Amino acid sequence: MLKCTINGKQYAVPEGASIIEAFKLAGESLAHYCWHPALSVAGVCRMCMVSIEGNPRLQIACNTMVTEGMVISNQSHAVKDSVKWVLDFHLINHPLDCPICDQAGECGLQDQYMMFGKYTPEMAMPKQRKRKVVSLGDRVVLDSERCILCSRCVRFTEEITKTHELGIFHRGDRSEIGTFNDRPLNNNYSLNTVDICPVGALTSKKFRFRQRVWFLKEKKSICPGCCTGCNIKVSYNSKGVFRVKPDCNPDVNGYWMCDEGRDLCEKTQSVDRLLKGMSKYGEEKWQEGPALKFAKQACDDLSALPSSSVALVLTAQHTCEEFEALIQSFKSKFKSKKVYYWVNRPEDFHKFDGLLLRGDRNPNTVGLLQILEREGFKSTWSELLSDLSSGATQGVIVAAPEFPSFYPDFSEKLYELSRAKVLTCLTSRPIKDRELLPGQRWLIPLKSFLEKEGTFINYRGVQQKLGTPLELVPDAMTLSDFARILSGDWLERQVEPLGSQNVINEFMKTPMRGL
Amino acid sequence: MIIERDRAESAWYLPPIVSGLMLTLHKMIKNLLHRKEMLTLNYPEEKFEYSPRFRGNHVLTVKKDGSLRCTACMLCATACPAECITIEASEHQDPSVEKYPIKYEIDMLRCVFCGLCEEACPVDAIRMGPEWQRPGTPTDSFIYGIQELAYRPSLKGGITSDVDDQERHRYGI
Amino acid sequence: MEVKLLSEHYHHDDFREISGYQKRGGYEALKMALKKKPQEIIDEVKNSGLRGRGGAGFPTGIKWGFLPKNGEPRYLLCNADEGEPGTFKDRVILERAPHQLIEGMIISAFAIGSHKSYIYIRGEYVKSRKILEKAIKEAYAQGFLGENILGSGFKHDLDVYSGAGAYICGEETALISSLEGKKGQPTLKPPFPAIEGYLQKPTIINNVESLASVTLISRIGSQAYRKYGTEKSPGTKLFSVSGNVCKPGTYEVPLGYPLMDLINVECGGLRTGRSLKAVIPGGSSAPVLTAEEAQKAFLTYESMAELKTMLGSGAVIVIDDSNCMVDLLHVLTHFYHHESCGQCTPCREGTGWLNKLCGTLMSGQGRLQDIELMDQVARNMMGRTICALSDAAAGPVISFVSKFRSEFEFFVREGRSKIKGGPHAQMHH
Amino acid sequence: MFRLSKKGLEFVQSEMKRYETKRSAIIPALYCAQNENDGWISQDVIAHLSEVMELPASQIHEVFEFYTMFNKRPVGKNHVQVCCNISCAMNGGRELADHILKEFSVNENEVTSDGKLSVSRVECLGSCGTAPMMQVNDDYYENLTPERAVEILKDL
Repeated sequence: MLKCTINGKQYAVPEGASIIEAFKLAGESLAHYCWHPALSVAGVCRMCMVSIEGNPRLQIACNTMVTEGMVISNQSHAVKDSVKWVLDFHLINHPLDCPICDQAGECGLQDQYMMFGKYTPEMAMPKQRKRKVVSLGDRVVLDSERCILCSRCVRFTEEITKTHELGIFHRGDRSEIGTFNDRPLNNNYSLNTVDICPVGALTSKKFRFRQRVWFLKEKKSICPGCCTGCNIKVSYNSKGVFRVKPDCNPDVNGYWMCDEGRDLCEKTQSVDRLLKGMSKYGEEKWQEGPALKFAKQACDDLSALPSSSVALVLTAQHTCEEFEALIQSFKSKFKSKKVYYWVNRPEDFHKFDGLLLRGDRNPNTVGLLQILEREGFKSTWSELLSDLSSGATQGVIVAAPEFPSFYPDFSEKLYELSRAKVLTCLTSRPIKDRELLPGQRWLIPLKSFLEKEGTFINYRGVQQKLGTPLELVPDAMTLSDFARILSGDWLERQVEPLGSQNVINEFMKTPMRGL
Repeated sequence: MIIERDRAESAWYLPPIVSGLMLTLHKMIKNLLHRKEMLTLNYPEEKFEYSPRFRGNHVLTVKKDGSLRCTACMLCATACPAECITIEASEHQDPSVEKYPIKYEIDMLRCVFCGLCEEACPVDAIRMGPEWQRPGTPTDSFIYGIQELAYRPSLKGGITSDVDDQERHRYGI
Repeated sequence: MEVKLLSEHYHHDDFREISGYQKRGGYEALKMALKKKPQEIIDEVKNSGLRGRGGAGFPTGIKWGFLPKNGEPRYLLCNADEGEPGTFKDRVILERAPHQLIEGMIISAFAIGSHKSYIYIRGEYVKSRKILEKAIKEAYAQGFLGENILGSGFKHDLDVYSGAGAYICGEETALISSLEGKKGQPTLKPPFPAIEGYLQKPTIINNVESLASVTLISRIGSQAYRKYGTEKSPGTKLFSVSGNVCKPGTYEVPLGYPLMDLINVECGGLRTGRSLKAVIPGGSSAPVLTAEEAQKAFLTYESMAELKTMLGSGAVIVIDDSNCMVDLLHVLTHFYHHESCGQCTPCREGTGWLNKLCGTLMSGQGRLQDIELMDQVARNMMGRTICALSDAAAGPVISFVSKFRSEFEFFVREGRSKIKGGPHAQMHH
Repeated sequence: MFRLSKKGLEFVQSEMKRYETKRSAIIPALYCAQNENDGWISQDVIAHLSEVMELPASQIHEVFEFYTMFNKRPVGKNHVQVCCNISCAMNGGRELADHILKEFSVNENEVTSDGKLSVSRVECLGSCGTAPMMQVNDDYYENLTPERAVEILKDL
């Protein structure tokens, strides 16, 4: 450890740390744009100026290493003046179109201008005009005028994805970032460039103009898209979920996440969801009804069968707590050992894109396997199928995958399972009629990963909590809820549905005086 | 609140009543003699002209080409204490416009006419005009949309904003 | 008095061929050097006090000393990207005495233990490049390059790499970036090239004239070299004189020579009827000297530093009283705006801003506060960037504005040039 | 679609082996392609080079845009570059450029209708002692007067 003094206070920082890292560790604020902890040092924004005792020139903090006994300050007049001017240089060609810029509210230029700005603009000449609203592929939009050429995005495609799409073309104040010939930026990590852009130069096509960031709340969660389990921050408000950003976790995903993972969060919105319980007897039409009531009825139907003829099918897209609860309640209710693991494409499990995305598209394979092993369930899928054809298994409870898109043979398998007399399918997605054979069918809406608490265990065995739940589909339940119904406990609802937070005339609910 | 007066004082109510009636009589005679100076208006045929600074019904201004000035920055919605403004933004065909509202609604029954939206607007897109009357029966008819806010007949094709994008670009702002 | 040490034989046309070069003692220094220990050569260069001729004037021998003392592969690069306006001395060496440079490079490479070197030549010097390539071929044929040079066991390869038009590639780290096939953008220091340069290997970059001088020093010895010049600026140097003089050109004079003598004696003075107004003593990046200051100036690094300017690459630009200083400054701000690589914000935006400010002055629409603003902008560009281009752009602005303020103010007040008249809406580009 | 000639392809491949890194061959390859594509480089050229050299197109494009000697638009058979930097400016470089433009009635950076000539003003070409000067393709012409310059250009 090295001792150093930052703004008059003593700190100890690890050897090899740059001054900017020391400032971060010390919790001191320091203006910067181009420096990013996961990228190489570019040293081009010139904002992180500090004065070092014994050095007549101001130095940039990102490329200067801390040495023993160094006395560093960014509070001196010279530093503040220099930062003011450098910020002014940043702004002279910046279009100042904050009202229409999506970054407004979380913009590095806005924030730092409030902190260090010069407030007296002296640039009275026409600004450099550059290209606006350039589409870079399916996900990203570029506005060159807003760009401050910090080169973070360029370094990202060079160093992290190694796809080299982005570059800075031309020179001087004509410099512009872009792709060659406006080729699309369609790698699977392209939205990270939007995240690391300190200004509104790169914006997400999907999120663009949908919400102002100050109307959004943030919730931490875990991406359910694969067994890596990237930490995420979900931005939502009463109108729904709007975007997902990676949350830094050096042990799991660093600062990044893939675009596919971000898309998954869109699929939790109610349009894609099973909203109510559904039931069908034989060739009848589907009936819709409250999930709780239907779940209870489904449990009754299952209980009517011989207890050893009921099977439980699990997929690794639910939390450990849910598996635990459902297996316990299943065991005590049916005294059956028929618990099956619905695994999909195990041959892809070793696949890895070299950065984050893994072939096992289930977030909790490790967790499920641990529980199955502990409980000693070793039944195979073929046993289940033969039991179904022989009639040894007549009732099946399926905890269907939350994202059936990762199960290409989902309908096929479900069709096979629907050979059972009573099929209770716990699913967060609507099921098409043709996926099921006639019989006694129950569909119970399940909550998505955003709506429940619990633990995912990733491929390396790291246990991660899902965070506080939202409520998107009020009627949906978790597997644990279903387990309680199965064992005979009724549920009481606690969480207010998300939609109800935005009652327009809220004051109408309270009785008015005088009326 | 009840003000208690002593008996003697409260017994002398007759003279004020008489003086009150005298005033009425005085005004009646005066109005009959000078009908033009009469303050009473025959509403709704006659209407009172408020000062231009009066904060009445909202107006969305338009550009020279007649399209909406609003850039859907949502600052008005942010500033609004009554949360009565709903805006939905969208991508404009013209990259120099970039963002515009496809939906702009003000719930007039919630609005408290504080004028903060007008103050928050960076492009002079919303003003509070001198109009204030607006009768209606169901609640729905008090949610004004773009058509109502910018192009209602009384505005005669829209009010042009003071902030011109082309001028701004010319000066390099 | 011109002293022709380096340029002794430059007037012989066959000096650029290996036969003519060897006839006049060429490659003798190499033969001697290969018999010495590398450290002896480094010491010789250190003793000679040779200072880098590219512009910064950093002692060459000391620079070589920064290399790590292990056997790691290292590179020697010759900076022939002569782009500083006013400078054309390297072109003279490249075209008239390519072998002198090659010999100097082999000696230097031997001294620092490098087996591969490049001459990075600016793209516009097509003719120079052809001459140089021919010379290298000749040197290979004679066994001065390649495996086992002159039986000494020392192996060295030399190649030419052509730039493609970027002033900034004259900066060491930008030159390395350009040679690596990237944009010619300077990189952060530390790490310095001597530790991590071309392909992250230790690299030494020297100017053409510096390397040619190594040949000279190896031949005549450091003592003889030190006879010329001053204590802190020993030896002779090529000066490129241009602008309003009768005989512009490249002249070799010992350092310490008075600036006015160079102008009046060697260059034949100013044209008749003209008087001296200003001199830029070290290429366009050097702050300008007024006529009075020029009288006091000597051609040494220290004398120029005293006058708050620099000797730079030795490019003396003589300005007579027929020139409008606002106009000339606009030429320079345009140049730096054109050449800024665009990495660091203060330089990227600042050079553009200065050019715009100067442009408004030239169009006759300037305001008095714009003059002050130019000075302010320039001062805040100094020392804020990775490389020195920002300082180079700011230096002339500050000196022009402070020393010729009346001319700038006249332009603002009258909307026309004090010298040339007429509002020059578009005098440059 | 631009394709390098067989000779050009061989040259590019040999350049890729000549230097320590493949990337160093970008500048020589661009020069070669510019020669084969009538003196300028289009997006096609870069796309082709990117294929031939197996380098990301963005890297080649970055280099192409950075350096001034790669022409971004078509040039005439004789591409004239007139230095307008300080020493030349003091000796009539700018007037020389104006004169040439007027004489051949062509705008700056544009090509004459017969495709023979294009003129641009450039920064210092390192010939300050012999100002004013111009570069026609690869050759320097120094100590010019406007009349002499036009004469030279007409003789080409």
